[in-house]
Amino acid sequence: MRSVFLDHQSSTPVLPEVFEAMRPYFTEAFGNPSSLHQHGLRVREAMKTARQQMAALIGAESEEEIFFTSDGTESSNLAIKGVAYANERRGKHLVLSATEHPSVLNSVEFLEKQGWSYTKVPVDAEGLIRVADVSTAITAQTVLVAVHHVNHDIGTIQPIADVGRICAEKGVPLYVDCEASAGWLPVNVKDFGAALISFSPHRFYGPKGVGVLYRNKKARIVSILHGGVQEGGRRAGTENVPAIVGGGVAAEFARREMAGRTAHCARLQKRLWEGLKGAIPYLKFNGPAPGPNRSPLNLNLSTEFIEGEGQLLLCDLNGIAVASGSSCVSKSLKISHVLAAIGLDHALAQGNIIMTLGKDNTDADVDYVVESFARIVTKLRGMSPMWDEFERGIIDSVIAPTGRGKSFSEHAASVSGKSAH
Amino acid sequence: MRSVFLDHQSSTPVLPEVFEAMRPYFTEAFGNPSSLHQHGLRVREAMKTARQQMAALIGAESEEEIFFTSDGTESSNLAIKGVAYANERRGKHLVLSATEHPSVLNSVEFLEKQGWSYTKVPVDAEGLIRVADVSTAITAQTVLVAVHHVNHDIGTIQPIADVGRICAEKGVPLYVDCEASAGWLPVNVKDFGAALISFSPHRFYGPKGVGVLYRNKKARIVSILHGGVQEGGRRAGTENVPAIVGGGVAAEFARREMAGRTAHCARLQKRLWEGLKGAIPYLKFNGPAPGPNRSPLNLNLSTEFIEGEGQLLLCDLNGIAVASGSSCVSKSLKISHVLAAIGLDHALAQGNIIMTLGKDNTDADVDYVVESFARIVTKLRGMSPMWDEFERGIIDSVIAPTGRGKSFSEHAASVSGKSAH
Amino acid sequence: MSDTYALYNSTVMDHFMNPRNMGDIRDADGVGEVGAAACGDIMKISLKIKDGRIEDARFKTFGCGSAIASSSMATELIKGRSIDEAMNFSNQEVVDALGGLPPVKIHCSVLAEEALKAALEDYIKKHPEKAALAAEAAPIGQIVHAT
Amino acid sequence: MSDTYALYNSTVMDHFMNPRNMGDIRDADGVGEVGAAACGDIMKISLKIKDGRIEDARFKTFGCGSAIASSSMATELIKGRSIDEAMNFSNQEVVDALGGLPPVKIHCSVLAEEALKAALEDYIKKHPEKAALAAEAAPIGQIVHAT
Ligand SMILES: Cc1ncc(COP(=O)(O)O)c(C=O)c1O
Ligand SMILES: Cc1ncc(COP(=O)(O)O)c(C=O)c1O
Repeated sequence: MRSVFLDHQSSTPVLPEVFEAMRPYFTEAFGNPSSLHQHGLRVREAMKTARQQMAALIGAESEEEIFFTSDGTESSNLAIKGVAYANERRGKHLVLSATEHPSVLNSVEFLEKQGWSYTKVPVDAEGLIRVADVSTAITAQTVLVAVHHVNHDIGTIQPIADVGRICAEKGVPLYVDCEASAGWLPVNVKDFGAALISFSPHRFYGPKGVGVLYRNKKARIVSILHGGVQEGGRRAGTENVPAIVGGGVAAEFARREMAGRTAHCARLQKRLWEGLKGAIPYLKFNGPAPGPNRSPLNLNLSTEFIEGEGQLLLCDLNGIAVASGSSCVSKSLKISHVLAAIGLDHALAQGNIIMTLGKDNTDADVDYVVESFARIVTKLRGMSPMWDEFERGIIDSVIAPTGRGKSFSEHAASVSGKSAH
Repeated sequence: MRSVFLDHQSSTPVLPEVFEAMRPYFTEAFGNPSSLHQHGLRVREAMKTARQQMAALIGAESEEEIFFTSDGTESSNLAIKGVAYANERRGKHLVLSATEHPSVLNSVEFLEKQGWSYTKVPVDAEGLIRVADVSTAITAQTVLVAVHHVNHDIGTIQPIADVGRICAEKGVPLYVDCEASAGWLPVNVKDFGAALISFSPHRFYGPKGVGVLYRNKKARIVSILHGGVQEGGRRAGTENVPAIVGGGVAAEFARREMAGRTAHCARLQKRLWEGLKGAIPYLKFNGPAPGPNRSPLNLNLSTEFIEGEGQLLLCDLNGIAVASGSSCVSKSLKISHVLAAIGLDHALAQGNIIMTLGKDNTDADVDYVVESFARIVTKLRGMSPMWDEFERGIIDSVIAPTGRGKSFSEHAASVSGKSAH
Repeated sequence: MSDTYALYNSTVMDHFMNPRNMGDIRDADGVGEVGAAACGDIMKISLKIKDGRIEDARFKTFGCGSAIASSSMATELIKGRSIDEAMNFSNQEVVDALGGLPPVKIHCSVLAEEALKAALEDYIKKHPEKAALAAEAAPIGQIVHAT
Repeated sequence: MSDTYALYNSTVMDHFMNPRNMGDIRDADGVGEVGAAACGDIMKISLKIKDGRIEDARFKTFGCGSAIASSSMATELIKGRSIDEAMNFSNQEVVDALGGLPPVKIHCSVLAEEALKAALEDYIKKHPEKAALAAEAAPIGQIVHAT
């Protein structure tokens, strides 16, 4: 059976070159960078190189603006809480977009319990914020604006440079979560007007266990994990040296190969998009159409009349790895907050599937996915009471209304006794 | 030149078996454990095994009591802040020993800024707490007692089981930082009466990039890094799968080989201790004598009349890797707070050297260190005005007072115009 | 990868991949369709009843793997039972027969119980002469939640 | 490991490993001993002065590698200078001659300046006839801290 990995948003394999670069740091060069002897000094040098490679990837002026954390989540937490705590006396208000990653949203909600307040900027049906809304949301008490570059679920690219200009005008630092873009799309601290940027090498063929936070020297930030004085006092704890070294090499490769990788994925994205559209009726594509407002890796679709987990499982049984924003795949039984934020009908949110491409996917992969996915949808629709009831005119389609029958939501509410959340 | 690594407190090389166990998780089994497809499910299984290995090392009942973090520092922060935030309504007071690691001390100090208070239990001249002092320190508002098992600087073993009994009587959870003991000395959650225990595999031949927090199910704790629902909602962020797998294997080896490793180190510790004592005058050994109250890995000494960084550098130039608690080696120019807490004279704190043994050190290593260290001390004393002034009777020795001359501290104060801190 | 890893145990996976009794019954004697408020799943069970006994049961499900497996297993279990036996059917039987479900998925088995009971209710509504029979059984809604 | 890694640059390491002018001068014309309040280091410089010029300078240091290197370099730099030249000596000269010190170690070079000036003061105290000369120079304590 063909094996097609279409979940590059969740993880990527480590490049062979990255693995080879990491190898000596497990056994031979195993020192702690805080040590003053050979073993410590050697790994300090290696960490400096990695910092330079990270800085180069995002056009940062100096490697001293790069902090290493354990992952993207910790970077988000540090950016949000570290800036909030450092500027407590200036104000206790934050602005963020409605489709930020949970690591941003939940950090802000945690601060709310500690006395901060925030304004959530809404997104339109394609997931885009309006820059004017960010401007309106900023108050005299605002100490940070958080708008991510690319959305992890629906691939929307936000107008960051415009947000950056607003923030510069108002004198409020901008934090841009670039976890879903760095290494794939150009990210530049100056073009973005960003005071803080976070990303993780494990999203572009680097190792897990390291996150990056860029911080412009002018932005005040304090530590949120307390202890030793590693990372200039901004992040205590023994550094994950092999992952840092490997992450640096992955950044170097990503920078050099970015144009080629992106073009390759954009082409496959189009092929996949058109293939699925042609093969399967009642499919909705979420987020902007492929083009300047959409990540070239991401495809987010809703298969009407069937649920996402079943699609995901049958894909997996056919060797195809995908993700889903349906409530059934989440541990909290809630649909992705991103799908809720774009106002997607609950029925369509339930049928959600997320496919994210990578540099090693091929045309044949895409064709196999189109063909297999069509079979999977047919099988599951055959098992779905909704498909049958749609065909019999009892309920209507959300995607292509026929004017016959109740809406799915009305129907679901009547059979469950409650309205869908 | 012989190379002798005597800084196992700061880091250890990864075992070949650990590296081999990690290897497939970088490239082949690179999935994200949150994913529902093969790639995710495969690494979930591996993480479960690692959790069982960690649980076995410390006698935890179930692997579900094991949480993975990024390092020992994060585990300390989670234990302290996670319990404090979860029990905010019950009380806002913490008890800790004076010689806790900075990751504990600074977490508590951070909470102080947020309205918590704490009581620091003092230690005696060998670094031991009095259990009665812990008992006295606990109030009706106390939500956590933090006492580490083994001190990272001076190797003192605290009477944890007795502290555990007091905490059980008073109904307050006990957190034991076992970073300097787990994998080397028996650590058992039940014998300790511990609600929380932290440790890091990189201290016993496992990889950096993973920390462990054991939490008894009865102890309430909330997340401090917010985001996804990984680790049962207690630690958000993509898991560092290879390090977790490798850490588990390191724990397995540590458990099986513990007795042998410990006996080996204890023998070398005695040889080193006696060798240095015989070869070099005016040396003070800090912490308890080798025996039941001291880690078999650690030797902490103060060379009178010379400073620590110079000793460390000359050791390094002779192939010997050591650490120091002197102010000159710290980025904050402060002596180790542990040395301050045991009331060590400033002059002796300045001359501090920390040697920590490992399983691969040999008798020949120890003999080389004794011989080299004697030469190094002679060289530095020849350069030290204090040694000269001691020989001329102007200042006296702290270690072996002759009754002649001023004390070092008086002298230092008179030449610097300020008393030493 | 040589091994195969599964989200659910092999019985659940088998019922998901090869569902038993999938479909609708033409001229069913009772049909129940229920929805789970928790996650939005919808399940429909139709029954063929003869001489107070369930002769055939079919399901259609809009829901996750464990919802499909639960309805497949529920229809398997219920076939051949008398109406009053069926009225005492509990979701725990489904969970046990499936060899367990993840805690977060127990509600799928509850949905299967609800769909079955809705179908029985429908049958009784259409056949009021059987109401007495049903009254003797457990009231609908008394659901055993596994813990 | 094939390469050698160093905490300080090669000039500093050289002066630490092979300190110049280490020792005491018998019958010194001026001796200064100062301590750093910041970290507890102690430095002692003794001078041989002839015809208003520093003929010899020696140091002894209780302190870290950069403190030893700073005193070694300071004694090297100061030899042959006139008293008034020496009175204008600044720690920055030490830092520059060493090719830089880590920021946290700049105070070591300050200590060397202070020890030298204390030794000059001692000389002037013992030789009050030279006081006029010294008055023209910079007052002691006007220290240039590198930023
Ligand atoms: C006793 C103790 N606790 C906590 C820590 C922090 O652990 P890590 O360096 O893995 O973050 C250390 C590290 O040296 C330690 O010795
Ligand atoms: C946009 C975005 N931000 C932050 C994160 C958190 O990163 P990590 O999983 O490395 O902790 C993710 C992870 O998926 C993400 O997609």
